[in-house]
Amino acid sequence: MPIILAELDRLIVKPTVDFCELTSLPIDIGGAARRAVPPECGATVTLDGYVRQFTNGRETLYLEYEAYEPMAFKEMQKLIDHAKREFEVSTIGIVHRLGRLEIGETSVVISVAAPHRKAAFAACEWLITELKRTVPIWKKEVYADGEQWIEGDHA
Amino acid sequence: MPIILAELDRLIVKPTVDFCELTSLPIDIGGAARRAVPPECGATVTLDGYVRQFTNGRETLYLEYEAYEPMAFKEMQKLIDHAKREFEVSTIGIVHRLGRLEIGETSVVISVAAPHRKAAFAACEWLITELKRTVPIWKKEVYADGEQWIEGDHA
Amino acid sequence: MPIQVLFFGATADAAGRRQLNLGTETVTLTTLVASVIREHPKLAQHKLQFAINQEHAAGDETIRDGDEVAIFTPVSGG
Amino acid sequence: MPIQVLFFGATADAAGRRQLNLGTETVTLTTLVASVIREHPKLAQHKLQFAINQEHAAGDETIRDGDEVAIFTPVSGG
Repeated sequence: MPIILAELDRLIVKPTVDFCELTSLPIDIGGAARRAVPPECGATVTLDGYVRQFTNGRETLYLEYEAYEPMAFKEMQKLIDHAKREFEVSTIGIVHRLGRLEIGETSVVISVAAPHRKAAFAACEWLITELKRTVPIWKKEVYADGEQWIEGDHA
Repeated sequence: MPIILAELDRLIVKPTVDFCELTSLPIDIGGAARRAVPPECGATVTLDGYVRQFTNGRETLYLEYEAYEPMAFKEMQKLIDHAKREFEVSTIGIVHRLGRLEIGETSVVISVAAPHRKAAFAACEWLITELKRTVPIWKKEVYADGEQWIEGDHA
Repeated sequence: MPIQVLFFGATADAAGRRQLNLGTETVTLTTLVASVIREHPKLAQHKLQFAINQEHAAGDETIRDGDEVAIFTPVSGG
Repeated sequence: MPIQVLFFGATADAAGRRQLNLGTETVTLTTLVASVIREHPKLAQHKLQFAINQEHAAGDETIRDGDEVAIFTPVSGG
């Protein structure tokens, strides 16, 4: 997220509003969705992923997420850079929760603002698919009778 | 949004969480997105449309939305019913703002919760496209030097 | 009961009114619209769409007493 | 500087540790991983992926002193 402060002898401030975050606090979805609304935009598409109570009929009590944090940041930033080259979108925000999450709590929010909604839908869907493939974060499901690290994307 | 209260002699409460609303108050996007998270779901996709500052280079000062309210409700409900037949989604919420809206304020929120995100993305995009085509709501753009009712979807 | 005609947005501005009550005579939608436009000629400057009893009108339906007819421009919500 | 090896989630449980420092000798990723698995055989029960200096490893890269190697299972975030 480079901020170009000066170009030639004129001060040009380019506010870059993309963001990626890892947090152990509850995620404010609406806040993430509205954090960046560029004046030329008309639509934001937000993907909000959360803890399922049942997976294949088995009840999950809670989840734990762990990240390789510095690499996760780099990978999220790569996804943002790639999406901004591939899709006509203005602003992208990714927030991923870490630590213990209760049923129904949000684990990930990806918001994409674009002048036209079609690009926002396409970019948001691409971003969540790639995040689940490349960003080094792991999920442990805790059941009444045990626990299991999930290996790979089974969502 | 029928609520089946009794079936045979057993009381069965089927909480139907779909919703459609017209409101002259600011929309809480996060609230709309999280209003219904069925236990079997894993993802909610939310479309958040808002007032553009510039359209074709012309600056909008504010917007006014007007609805044929009873028909708008019926049409939104039809969209929800149709989407739930066509896509594998669990819960749909549509909220549309009416009255005067300032730049950047949210005019419409459509949230779709689904067990799998692909269906949520597809249904949400279909719903906003159809809403802009069929639901009787009209937008007036107010400029520094005049105003204009927008006729048809130019988004 | 009369036939109630409703206007919204651009058509309310063009007609200078939001509502109009017509007689109870059974008419076709085409006849009704033509008569409304004759009375409010600015409506002719707009592409018009119609609803009968809160349903989009598909063709030249028959309007009966007590029906609610809405005349509006293509919608622009969202 | 030693070569630092990091474990996460399932591999941290299998190795019984989150970090390991190896000598500074230049090795290939394959050789390094084989030696780590020899020491922590439970790792062999998992599909393993690797990162070198916080980049996904594509093939059999060479690891030098000061490098950071991560050993993990396929990711499951989102």
